[in-house]
Amino acid sequence: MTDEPALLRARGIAKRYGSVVALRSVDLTVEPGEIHALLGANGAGKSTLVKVLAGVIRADAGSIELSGEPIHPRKPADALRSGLATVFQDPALIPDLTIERNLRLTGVEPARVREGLEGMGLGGLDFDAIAKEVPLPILRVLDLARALVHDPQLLMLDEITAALPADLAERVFIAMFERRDRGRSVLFITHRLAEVLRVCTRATILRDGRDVAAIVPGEGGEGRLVEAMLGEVAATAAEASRAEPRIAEERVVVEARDLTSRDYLRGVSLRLRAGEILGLVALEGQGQDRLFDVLAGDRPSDGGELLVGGTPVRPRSPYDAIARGVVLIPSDRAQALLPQRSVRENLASALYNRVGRWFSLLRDEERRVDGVIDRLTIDTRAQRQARRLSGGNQQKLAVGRWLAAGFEALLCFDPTRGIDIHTKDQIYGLLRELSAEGAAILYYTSELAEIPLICDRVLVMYDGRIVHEQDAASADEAMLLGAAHGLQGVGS
Amino acid sequence: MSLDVGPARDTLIGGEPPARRAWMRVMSERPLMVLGAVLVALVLATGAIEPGYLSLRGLRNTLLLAAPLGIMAAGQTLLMLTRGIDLSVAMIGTAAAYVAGNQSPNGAGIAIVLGLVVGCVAGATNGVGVGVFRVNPLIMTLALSGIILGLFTQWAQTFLQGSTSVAPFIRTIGAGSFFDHRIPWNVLIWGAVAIVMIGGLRRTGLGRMLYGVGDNPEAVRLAGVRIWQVLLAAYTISGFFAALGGILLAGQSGAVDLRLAQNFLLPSVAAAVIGGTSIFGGVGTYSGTIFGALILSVLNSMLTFLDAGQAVKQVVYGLIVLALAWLYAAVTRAE
Amino acid sequence: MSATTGDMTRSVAEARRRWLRMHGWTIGVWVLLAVLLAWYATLIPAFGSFTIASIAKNSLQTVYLAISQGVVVIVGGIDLGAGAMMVLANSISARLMDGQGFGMSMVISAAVLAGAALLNGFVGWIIVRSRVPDIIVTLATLFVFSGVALMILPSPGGGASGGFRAMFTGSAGGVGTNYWPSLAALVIPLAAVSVWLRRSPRGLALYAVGSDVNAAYLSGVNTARARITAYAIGGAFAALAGLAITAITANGDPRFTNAANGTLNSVAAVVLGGIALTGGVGSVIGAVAAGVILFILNPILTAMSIDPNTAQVIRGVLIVAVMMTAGLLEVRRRRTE
Amino acid sequence: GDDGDGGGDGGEEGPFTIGVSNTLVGNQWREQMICAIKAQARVSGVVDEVVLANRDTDATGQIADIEGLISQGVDAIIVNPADATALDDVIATASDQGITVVAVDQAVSAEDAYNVTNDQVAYARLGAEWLFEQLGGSGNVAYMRGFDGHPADTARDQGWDEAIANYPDINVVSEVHTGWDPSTGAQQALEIITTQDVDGIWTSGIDYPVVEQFQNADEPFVPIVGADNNGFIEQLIELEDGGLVGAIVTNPPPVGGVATAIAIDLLTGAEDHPRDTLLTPEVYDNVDDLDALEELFLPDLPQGFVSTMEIEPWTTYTAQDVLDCKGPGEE
Ligand SMILES: Nc1ncnc2c1ncn2[C@@H]1O[C@H](COP(=O)(O)OP(=O)(O)OP(=O)(O)O)[C@@H](O)[C@H]1O
Ligand SMILES: Nc1ncnc2c1ncn2[C@@H]1O[C@H](COP(=O)(O)OP(=O)(O)OP(=O)(O)O)[C@@H](O)[C@H]1O
Ligand SMILES: [Mg+2]
Ligand SMILES: [Mg+2]
Repeated sequence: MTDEPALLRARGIAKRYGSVVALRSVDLTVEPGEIHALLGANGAGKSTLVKVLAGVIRADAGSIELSGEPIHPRKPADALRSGLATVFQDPALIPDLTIERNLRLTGVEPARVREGLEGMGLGGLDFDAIAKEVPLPILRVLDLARALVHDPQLLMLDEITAALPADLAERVFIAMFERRDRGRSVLFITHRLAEVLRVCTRATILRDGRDVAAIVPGEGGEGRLVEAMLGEVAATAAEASRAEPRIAEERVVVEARDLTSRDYLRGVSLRLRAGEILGLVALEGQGQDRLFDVLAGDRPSDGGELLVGGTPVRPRSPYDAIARGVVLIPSDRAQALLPQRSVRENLASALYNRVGRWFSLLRDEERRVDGVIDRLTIDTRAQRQARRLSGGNQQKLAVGRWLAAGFEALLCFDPTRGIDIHTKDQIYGLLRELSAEGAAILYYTSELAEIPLICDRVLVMYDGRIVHEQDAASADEAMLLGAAHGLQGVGS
Repeated sequence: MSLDVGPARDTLIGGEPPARRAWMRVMSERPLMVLGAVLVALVLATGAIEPGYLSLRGLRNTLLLAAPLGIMAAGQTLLMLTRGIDLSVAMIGTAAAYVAGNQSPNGAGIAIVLGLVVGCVAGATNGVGVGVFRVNPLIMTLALSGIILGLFTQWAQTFLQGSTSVAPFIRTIGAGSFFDHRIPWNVLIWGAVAIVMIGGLRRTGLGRMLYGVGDNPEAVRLAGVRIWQVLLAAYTISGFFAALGGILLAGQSGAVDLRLAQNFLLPSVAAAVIGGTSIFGGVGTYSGTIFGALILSVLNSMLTFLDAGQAVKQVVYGLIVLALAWLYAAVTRAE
Repeated sequence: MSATTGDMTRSVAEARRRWLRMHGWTIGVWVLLAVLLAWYATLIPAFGSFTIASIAKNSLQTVYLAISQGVVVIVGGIDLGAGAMMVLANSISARLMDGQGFGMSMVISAAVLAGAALLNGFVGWIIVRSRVPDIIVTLATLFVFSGVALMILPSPGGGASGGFRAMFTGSAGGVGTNYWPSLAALVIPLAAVSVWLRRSPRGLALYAVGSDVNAAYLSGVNTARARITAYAIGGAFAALAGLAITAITANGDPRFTNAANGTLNSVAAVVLGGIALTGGVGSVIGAVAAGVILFILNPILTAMSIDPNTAQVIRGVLIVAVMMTAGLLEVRRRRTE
Repeated sequence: GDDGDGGGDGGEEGPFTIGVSNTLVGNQWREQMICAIKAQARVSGVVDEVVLANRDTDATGQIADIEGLISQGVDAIIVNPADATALDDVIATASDQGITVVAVDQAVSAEDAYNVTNDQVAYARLGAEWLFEQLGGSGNVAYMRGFDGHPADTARDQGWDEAIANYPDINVVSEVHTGWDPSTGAQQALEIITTQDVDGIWTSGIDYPVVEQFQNADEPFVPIVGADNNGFIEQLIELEDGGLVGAIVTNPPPVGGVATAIAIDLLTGAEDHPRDTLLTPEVYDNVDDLDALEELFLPDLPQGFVSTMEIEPWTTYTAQDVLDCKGPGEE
């Protein structure tokens, strides 16, 4: 592309985690003095790529060159020596150590980090604080300041702004610009397209473990980025007939009235009716996780009222919620899986939560489980241990155990994250069927395009409140995105 | 120009010599066959050392001596399935035997029942600590073991004095045999325990939940299971088995003292580990543990015939446990 | 949001509160120890240098074991073989030192310590390499090491030079009124290891690995080395406990019960001392005080004419109560988070 | 005795405080030994307190316990030593402070201590000689020893060797260590009698579990030597018709009472004693001495109870005092 060698050139990077292919084959080129965006849907492989470059994991195949020289980072320290510093998506500060000891641990002079922090307006940070007691946004900035001490050729920032309030994000951008102006480069991962348009000169887009496009964000704007990221989903979205608008039953299964919980929920009210799929949309960290936890009985609310079937309840554990028919499909399917047990045992795992059922197997266990296997067309080639199933089939188990056990309201937290288009379609179809049979479904998704595909209504959450509600059929992504940014709601 | 970043670990394992892979596959798919082969080899080796061992009587002894261990290891297996461990089995067994001895004058029935009740109470105490208060199982059971030892040391000098012998019926079930002295009674009891354990783990909801709690506590919690209930049940059952084992042991040696079962603690863990139960939970069967108990029992006989002494016994025990645990870990990873 | 930033700036009151929160447990354990010592002093006719020397010297074994276990638990492991390593070192050193002079005894001590560090480092390597849980591997070493100890010294025996004994006990005969050497033997290794743990990057790496392996790895910590180092240090301290026994008794005692009891005491001391079994939290200083407390319960109860077996019960109840409270607090913290 | 300066070389009036250090708990023999100490102290009338440092520990722990007793200012210490030499210095320290130290059951090498022991060498020799005579001087025997490495086990092994040297046709087909653990002993006995050809068994005190295994396995009895355990005596009496031939060798726990009597004599200066008092065991079999056995048998007491309760002329308590197991001042 250019005469002088690129700063970073990665070719054909591939990585599997067991049966999950995280990266199929990815090429990435970063030029000196640019802020390069790495974009892609959840599970596209962005973090995996960064970890390969940073020497945290070793790729199955592929090569990496830095300024024309091949490098083989085997551990984070190797990459650091070659001039690659990283702020990972996962927290890299030790929770039980003080900030100062965290810095000492990595051999960084606390004074130099403080200088860096002063540049970002956090000079007064108390280094004797224990990391786990420091708010996440500050930890992220601290992580950045620690990386900056090494003055790397290439700084890789994996979703650093996801947890940052606007003012801190702004300071991070300033630090990035400062580096760019000195001829250093930044690889910047974010889900916020507005940020990409603002700070990045080029973008590489990953989808399903491949690089599918290299785009200059200015040209064609947001539309092209979204199209490249969503790929097939957008395509099917166009083709597939939208969900038929339906009239939900009047019966309200779950009702929340002004629920509050710490800083996460600041008064959430919603009504989930039998026979409807109620979509929920929110940017990262707007309290949606907490809302699901509270509805599922995993955490108590501080205030407000929760009604199930019209009766006020205060669930103290998931058991209480489940006993009333409110069940959860958690965000992380690993939380719903017995990885070393068989498919059948997984599907039966919600049948025995009452002591009365402990002393024999349910006579109809087999029938129920078989029914679910048929209905979900679960691939049973890997019967013996669920961990050998592909991601999509594992997700089916997470749904399937509630099909076997029965429920009234299903709380789905991003159930299609990281699974392929075909399985997604199956899950959409299943949820539609269930709601047609009278189930109430609350459906949070991080993919806006899914909303019109399966939901009847959609709520938008921002800063711990529901800020917007509309018909799903008429929802368009731009509008939802705007609301999710708090543009129409109560705001900042 | 540039080199490959290098093969992944999975590829390396895939590239192992076929013989080793085949072996690993047998081990992972038919672990009981491998354990059975080890057992037979050990029996033959012991027979080579002491020809008299390869007789009906010799083999009956092996079963007779393995039964209390196998029963105590049943509880250990259950708890390891839930990511737990019970380091109080030996003291619980001893305590139950003491109580059974103390109550023997009132009849064997009462003695046995009270002994078993003591076991259940002690086990339930562990269960409350681990399940409700989330105390680390290692610490909870270790501490309870110390408490029981302290209490019974005092009680043995006061109101439990005179508890050192047990009722004839207990001696019969602990050491006697039927069918022309061919089949020990305690093996019959062990068989019943085995049926309950194997059937229970496979064919009851509690069995499902025990595996589930060990495999992924979060998943079963989100399925509405109250984990403390499962743990309470598991520890209580373990206490029951420990007590049963202790009572049989008292019947076997015909006497009770405070060290009665102390030599059974580590072997009970070892039997489960040898049988393929993972201390990380979620994986294991009682059939494996039965083989583990038999292997240890034959090994014990062999070392007795060699008068190998405590030293050799300990080293051999330790190495076997380590080797098999390592093998299981390797097999699990290679899968 | 910049309010969050403000919260995190240094305030003296907050710093003091935090310091108390971080070190409260350790301070509490030391206060408890002081109270027990004071109480013991009132129970016996004369609390003089003889008693101080006795307590200092006789605590050494539990203290070293507590440090040994503490280091391993901090890195997130557990060493059930610690007691066996102690017995092994005791047996070897007593056997080799029998009839030797002071100089040779020092050479033997150094060799035993180095050997123990290497051997237990190897155990750590097995744990890292095999991915067999710590508890299983060290259960095996509990058997193996105590078996080897019995092979080396089939029955209690051996000896030690007077000079060597004086190093730990203050007198060539092992009993006396000079308590300074015992106190030094108690404080110096403790100070060394706790400063190393809290100040050096290598030491902090142990806390890092115990606290969060992933974060530690991402921070560039060599996690395998940290774990192996912890086991090696643990081995050396367990061996030091063995040497202390040799010095106190001029005798080696290879019995398995000593190994098992040693391990039990070490785990008890660590738990009471406030080191979390989940790793990464706590300090060996607290564990040391707990070790002395576990020792001092015996003479106190004897002096009160209470059956010393009550000490066993008290110890168990104390541990369970402490752990249950900690468990409850954790559950409550999670619920209100 | 509460002033801490009592003791010395006798001549005091008392009342005295006696400290006891024992390192093996839950063992019937040791419990009886302690009861004998308490009983003798109680009947002496000059002791106002017996302080027990009685817990499971090793020599290190015992040193600590003895130091604790010294700190408490006892006048005499009766110690069942965990090790023959490891206590030398702490005993010397105690003596320096005027405390009388009497080692019981197992001698210590400390110069200042008095030793009161059963003669373990003779214990083994006498029992072995009885067995070899019973077998007519030839045959296969099983030698079931005690705790490997324990001084008493070593001493008994010496006695065994002395005896067997005179019987060249005696063949030891099995030598095992029971660790003085009944369940281990039972297991080993079962293996030995069912798989090996033995004509006689010598046990180091794990006797009635061994006899029991003959019954369990339905094997014919062979001559057996054990100790004066109540259960074994009962078997010898009751199974005499069933063909059981056996002998007990006494190893009486009242040796503790003897030690107490000696300690009190030394404290009060009533009588001087040699450093070493060795009690010679006696042998009774169910062939010639059935009457003696019947006299020893205590029908109401458990198997593990050791039948010898008193040792003439030392102990002055009654058997009931030992059974009550109360020290001075205890209710
Ligand atoms: N340690 C792991 N074990 C198994 N699978 C993994 C592991 N880490 C990631 N994956 C899988 O690899 C795929 C790519 O994950 P990766 O974290 O790289 O995605 P991402 O693009 O960073 O997603 P996000 O935007 O959610 O951060 C996903 O399907 C994920 O589930
Ligand atoms: N280690 C394994 N052992 C046995 N079967 C396996 C293993 N890994 C994968 N399989 C099976 O092979 C099939 C293909 O797996 P793979 O993960 O490639 O699926 P996939 O195409 O990615 O599916 P999905 O889109 O649902 O993730 C799956 O049905 C799975 O059950
Ligand atoms: Mg897949
Ligand atoms: Mg990511």
